[in-house]
Amino acid sequence: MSWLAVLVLVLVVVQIIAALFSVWQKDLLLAALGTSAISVVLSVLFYLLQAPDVALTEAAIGVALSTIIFVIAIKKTDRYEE
Amino acid sequence: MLYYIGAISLILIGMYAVLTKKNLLKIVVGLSIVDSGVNLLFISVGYVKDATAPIFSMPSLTADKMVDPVPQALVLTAIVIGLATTAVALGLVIRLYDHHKTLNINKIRQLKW
Amino acid sequence: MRKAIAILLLAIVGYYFINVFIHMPFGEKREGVGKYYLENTVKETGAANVVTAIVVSYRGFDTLGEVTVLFLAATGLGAILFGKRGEKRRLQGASVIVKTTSMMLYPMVVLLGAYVFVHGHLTPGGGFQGGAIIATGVLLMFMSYRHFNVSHNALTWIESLAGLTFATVGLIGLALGTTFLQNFLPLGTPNDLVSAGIIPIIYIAVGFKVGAELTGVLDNMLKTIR
Amino acid sequence: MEFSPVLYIAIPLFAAFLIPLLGKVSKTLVKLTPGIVFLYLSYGSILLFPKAMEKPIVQVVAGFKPPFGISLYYGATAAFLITMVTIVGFVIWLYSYKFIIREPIEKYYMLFMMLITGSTGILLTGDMFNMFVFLEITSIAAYSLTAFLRDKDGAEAAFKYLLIGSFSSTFYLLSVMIIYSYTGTLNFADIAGKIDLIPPMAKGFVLVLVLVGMGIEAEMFPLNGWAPDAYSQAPSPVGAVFGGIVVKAGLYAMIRIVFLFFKTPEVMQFLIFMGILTLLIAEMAAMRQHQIKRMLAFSSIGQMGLVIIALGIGTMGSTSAALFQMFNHALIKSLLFFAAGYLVFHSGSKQIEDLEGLGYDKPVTSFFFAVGALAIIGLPPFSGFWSKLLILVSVAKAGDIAILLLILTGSVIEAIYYLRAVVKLYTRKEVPDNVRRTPISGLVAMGILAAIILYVGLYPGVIEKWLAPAANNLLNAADYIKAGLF
Amino acid sequence: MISVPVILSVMFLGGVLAWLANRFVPKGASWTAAIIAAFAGYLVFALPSCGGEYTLALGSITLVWKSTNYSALFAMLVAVLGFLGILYSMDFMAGKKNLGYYYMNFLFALGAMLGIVYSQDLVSLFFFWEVMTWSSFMLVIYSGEEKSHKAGIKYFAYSAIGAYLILSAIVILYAQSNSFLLSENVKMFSGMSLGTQIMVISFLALGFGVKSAMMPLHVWAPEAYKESPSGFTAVFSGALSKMGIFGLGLVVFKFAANTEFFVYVRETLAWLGGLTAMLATFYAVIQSDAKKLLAYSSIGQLGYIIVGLALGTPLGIMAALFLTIMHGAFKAMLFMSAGAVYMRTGTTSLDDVSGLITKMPLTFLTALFGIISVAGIPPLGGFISKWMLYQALLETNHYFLIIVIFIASTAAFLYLYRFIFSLFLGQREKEFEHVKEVPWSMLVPMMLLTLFVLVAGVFPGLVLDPIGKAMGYLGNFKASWEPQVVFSAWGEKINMQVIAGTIGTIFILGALFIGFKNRKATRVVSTKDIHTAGEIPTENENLTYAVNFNQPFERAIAPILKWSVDKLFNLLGENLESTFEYLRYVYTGNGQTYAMYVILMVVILILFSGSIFGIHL
Repeated sequence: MSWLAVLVLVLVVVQIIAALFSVWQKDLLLAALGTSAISVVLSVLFYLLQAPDVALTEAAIGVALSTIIFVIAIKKTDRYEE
Repeated sequence: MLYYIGAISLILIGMYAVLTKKNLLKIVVGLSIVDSGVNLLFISVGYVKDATAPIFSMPSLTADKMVDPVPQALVLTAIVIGLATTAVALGLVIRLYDHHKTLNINKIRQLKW
Repeated sequence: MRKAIAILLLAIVGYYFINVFIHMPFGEKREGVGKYYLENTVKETGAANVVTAIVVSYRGFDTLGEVTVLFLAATGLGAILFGKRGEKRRLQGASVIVKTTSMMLYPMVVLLGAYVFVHGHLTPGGGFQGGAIIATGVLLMFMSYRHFNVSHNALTWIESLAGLTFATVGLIGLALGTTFLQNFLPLGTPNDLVSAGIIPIIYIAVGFKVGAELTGVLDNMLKTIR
Repeated sequence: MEFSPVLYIAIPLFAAFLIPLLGKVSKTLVKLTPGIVFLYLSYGSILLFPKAMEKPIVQVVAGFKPPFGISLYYGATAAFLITMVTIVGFVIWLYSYKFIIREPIEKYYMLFMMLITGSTGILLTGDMFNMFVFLEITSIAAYSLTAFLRDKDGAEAAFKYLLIGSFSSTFYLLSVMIIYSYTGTLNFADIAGKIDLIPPMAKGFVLVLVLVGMGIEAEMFPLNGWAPDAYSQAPSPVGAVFGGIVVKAGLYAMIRIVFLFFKTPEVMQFLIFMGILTLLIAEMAAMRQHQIKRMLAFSSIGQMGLVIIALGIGTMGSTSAALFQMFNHALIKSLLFFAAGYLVFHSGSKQIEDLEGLGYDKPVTSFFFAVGALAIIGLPPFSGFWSKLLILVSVAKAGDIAILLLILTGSVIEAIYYLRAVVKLYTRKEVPDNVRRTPISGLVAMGILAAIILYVGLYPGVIEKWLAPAANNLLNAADYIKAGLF
Repeated sequence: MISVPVILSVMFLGGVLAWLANRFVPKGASWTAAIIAAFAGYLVFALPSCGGEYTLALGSITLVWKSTNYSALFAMLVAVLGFLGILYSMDFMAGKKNLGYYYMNFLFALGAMLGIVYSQDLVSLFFFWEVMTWSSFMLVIYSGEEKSHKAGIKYFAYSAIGAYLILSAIVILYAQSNSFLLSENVKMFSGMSLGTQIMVISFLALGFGVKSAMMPLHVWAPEAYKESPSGFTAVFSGALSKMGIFGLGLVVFKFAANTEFFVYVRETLAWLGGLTAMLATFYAVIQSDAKKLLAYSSIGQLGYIIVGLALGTPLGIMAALFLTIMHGAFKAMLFMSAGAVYMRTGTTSLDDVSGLITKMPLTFLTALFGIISVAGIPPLGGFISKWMLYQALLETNHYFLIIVIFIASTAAFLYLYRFIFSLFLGQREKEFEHVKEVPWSMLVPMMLLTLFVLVAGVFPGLVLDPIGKAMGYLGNFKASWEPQVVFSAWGEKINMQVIAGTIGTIFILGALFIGFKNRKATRVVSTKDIHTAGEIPTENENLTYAVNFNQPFERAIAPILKWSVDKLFNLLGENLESTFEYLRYVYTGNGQTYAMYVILMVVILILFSGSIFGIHL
């Protein structure tokens, strides 16, 4: 197993953990940050998959914008899940 | 292979959130996780082992050593569309919160039968 | 109960899902349009970045749709949140350090965004990424300054004009007797800034448009009263 | 510049981009723009329609030959449905002219124009991923329009629609992905030729994904939970847009894919089964509705069930009957939504109960509602009769008397609940003096629809002669492949 | 050149014209309608009985309209009754709201009926069938009251079921023969498979049976008849329900006659008709509303007609068609007289009205002739048809049916007597002292029909002539008759004029006798001033003798009345609706549940893809 495969394994696991975290987290702000984490990892994975264009887009849109609109929406509503 | 499993797990986790979480924002979070999963899956479908990114930035690069560019182009579009959906969904969530003062989907059931 | 059913159903879906993908070849070369693009992009479009060429040229129509989707999101959000705007924001103004830094960063971020979409046909990135970067820059200002406002008039003009540019470039192709969105400019030498025919024009339009639209989305959501 | 099919997509889009600028000049200009667009598109239809009936027009975008570039396939079916969309769209615009009085008016028309772009895009495109893009355009415009009134229920309906719609697009995207990974192409015609490259298991999975994903758009039971809410809570013209345009586009997409890639007897059988289920359950649910627009929504679902049955039979006769029914349903359901919109507006209540006496207070609007009701039940002098008759004939020809009887059961239920509403309308009751009048533009819109319905009812030949090429185009996959790849 | 489309367009355009006339001229609608009905009636009679053919190509479907001997018979009935009904309505409806609507639908209904009989292809048959249903439905709900709406929806629901059964039969036929033409289908029918034949015949028979109120599909009729305005009820019962008979005639003799199971079709229909006749009569006896009573009577009479048709012998068909015409006339008379009473007293309840004979003598005379004719007493028209019907039953050895019919005929006396007695005879209440005879425009149609019933009774040949031709269309039936004469089963000729003369003399003498004998022999007391021993009736208690008039009989038939078809259908309907109610709970209103359905659907399709799509995942 090459170091690349290990890296991918780690990234995938991190991604799944982040996903589970954002699904189960009661604090929505943290959940939104969880999706942001997913996007960061995703962006790296895209880079590893030789897709720099997509990685850049994911970084700009997934990490930054998407998270920010989530945060704004949370600000406008309730922060905590009942 | 690992990519596939990771992507599919993301899709399933996202769907699980959509199906069971009561909070509207959580549901939207679920939708965006599903989107991420689909995008990852699509890019990995286009991957070719030991190939480079499909950009002829150096003369040494040749066409037969590049990954499939089509999925990348499609995913670019898909990411933007996902963002648009998320934005509209969040707008609706804000509206719903405005009217119902709650985010619990079980309490937002005026229309039925 | 619902959770159990959901898990059960998703487990079944997941099982078959993986079953389908496990048989799918991973990392192998594929015959098809992808190969054609790799071999002919430089020749046909003059763009070094194949993905960009596909996005803007071969599948330019998708991009037009994509721009529309974003425009739609901005419009839809405007319609959904209409009448809920207010100037009273709960956001606290940031500290002086943050303010100064963002004031300095703002032009640079915008410039970076512009660079990204102007060089879309040469390097990774393009209209969308550039536009998103510009929007992030604007967001920075929103965060730092309580009373930072974007001119709606300007946003509308940029959005519309950029969109019209895209559509008009497409229609010019049609008017010249060829097809919609067909390239009608010389291709130039690959890897030059002024090359690849209409790709830079479209990407610049897209960049402006996406930047304006995302700013609009942010503005719409931020200015909404709770 | 010759009129090219791509203009069906580009012109509304252009208008959508232009409207905010026009809004700076004057509101009237904003309101007029869609009308001009539709008139221009109808002019285009007049030019292109006969040509497309003879031979499909395949228009390349960006000058690259299919399958490398995106191509538009303006065949007889697409021509038929697009003409329908232009007619319905024009009438909806006319109706909206005075009906939509809530700000932001220009946003309404922008969304409307983009929705038209999306639907014509779905009908025209010859590329699988491009269809996804247009599907998303249509859906997002539809979500926003559903919540356009910004009331409690509208937002709820829109959110449900969005939730289910996301599943639809996800499934569709997954199926595009699987197909691409095996065939390496996205062009419909190209895929259809290479469909055997996909191993059976993946093919089955794709089929399931497409049926479910597109079934959501085509309101197939049990995937249609979004529909009654969205139809009933959106502004009335938008209800007409859903019934007349969005669903038709979704159904076309599903049928095109199924007929091109998966046309096996088993799948057709499944379509018939789902159609019957959709029809009966929707009609039964409609019978018990208390809100008029919700009732119309369920009736719309039922009608789609009928169309799905007819498509599932898959003979030449049944397919043309299904197209005819789609055409009629688009017009008639729009008429009903228009009339119901003003009836609700006048009575100030969405309940059927509260419509009492409006037949005498607002005679013209009520009359149009009654005409629509009679037409959709399939009463002879109206166009609905012919399509229903043709469907029944094709069912009987296929030898399935049980299906015939089930369809007729649905029709009986439908007749009864529509009748109840109409009778309610004409129950004598003193209504408080109501100074509000149905505006002329609304009446003209309804009048145009009623006139077309009556005209087609009296001379079904007008439409009927175009049905055969359209059905042939839909059924004949080999021709599609040949024309699509030239 | 008179052809069918001319007549139809006169009717339909006339309807629109009447509606328009009402907008501009007060009373315009009624005059327009009367003139149009008269003109169309003239056209119907002027149309050659085999001709007026017109073909219209509509897309891939060809419509053919033509007058045949069979259709001419029914067309004449429709035209005459329609004209008289409109004439009657002129004053009956005067001063009511929405007269334009009334006359428009009236003329539409007439036009549709003519369309039905002239249609030579199944599509236009169905087309006009639906138009007829709708326009008559509009007239049933004319009053706009809750009750009439209930009755209307009931009528419509049954009609819709009937119409769709007819439609499915038409479609099944088309699938086999590739033609909508009646003649083509008849020609090819014997070559179709047994299943098709059975389906087509049963669907058509049921569909037409609904309109002719055959038991157990009659439930809509009493209320619909009661709620419609009397001027139209006359046409409704007299002509519109005959369209069912028209259709049944086609089914039995054009379609079923070419099949192997013809005899079963006939027997079934005959027994259904017989039961209809008997049960409807029983129900009629217990009614306390004049129009409902007449409605049940009408159902019963249609039962006789069905029996006659189903016998399939020349005599039987002749009886049936004769009764069709006669029933049209006398039931119209009865409904018109009931309407006249309603117009003057405001009610049709048998319990409330009494003793109108001196106030409305001509109306009484009409009613009297009507009931005599219904009862089948010579020398009026009803007698001839009953006579022939019994002959036909004897001829074909249907002895049990004879008993059933006989019971029905006898029981009919009970309600008929009640009808005339309660309304016209007996002692008059004070509140009806100022009742006047109805205006001439209502008397004229009644008198004309009375005259017709009398003439047809004395000279049956006048009516038998077109009937004989119609029978020629239905099949190769050679019917023989002579004017003024009926045959008995034993080959004897009975001269109607002799009978008429005899009975007429006896009648007049009897009337004179009673008149003289009872002169000033009665003492007038209030009918409501009845003191029973020990009990003081309350004011609201109606103790008129007309209440519970036929109570003993009612007790006798109580076991039969207990299980009413009406209740059964109502129960069924309610249960169905509550089932629907549960079904729609599928739409729970929770978006997540809908999403769950989506996933569930995916799972089901995946798991069963082997059996559904034949692809194993």
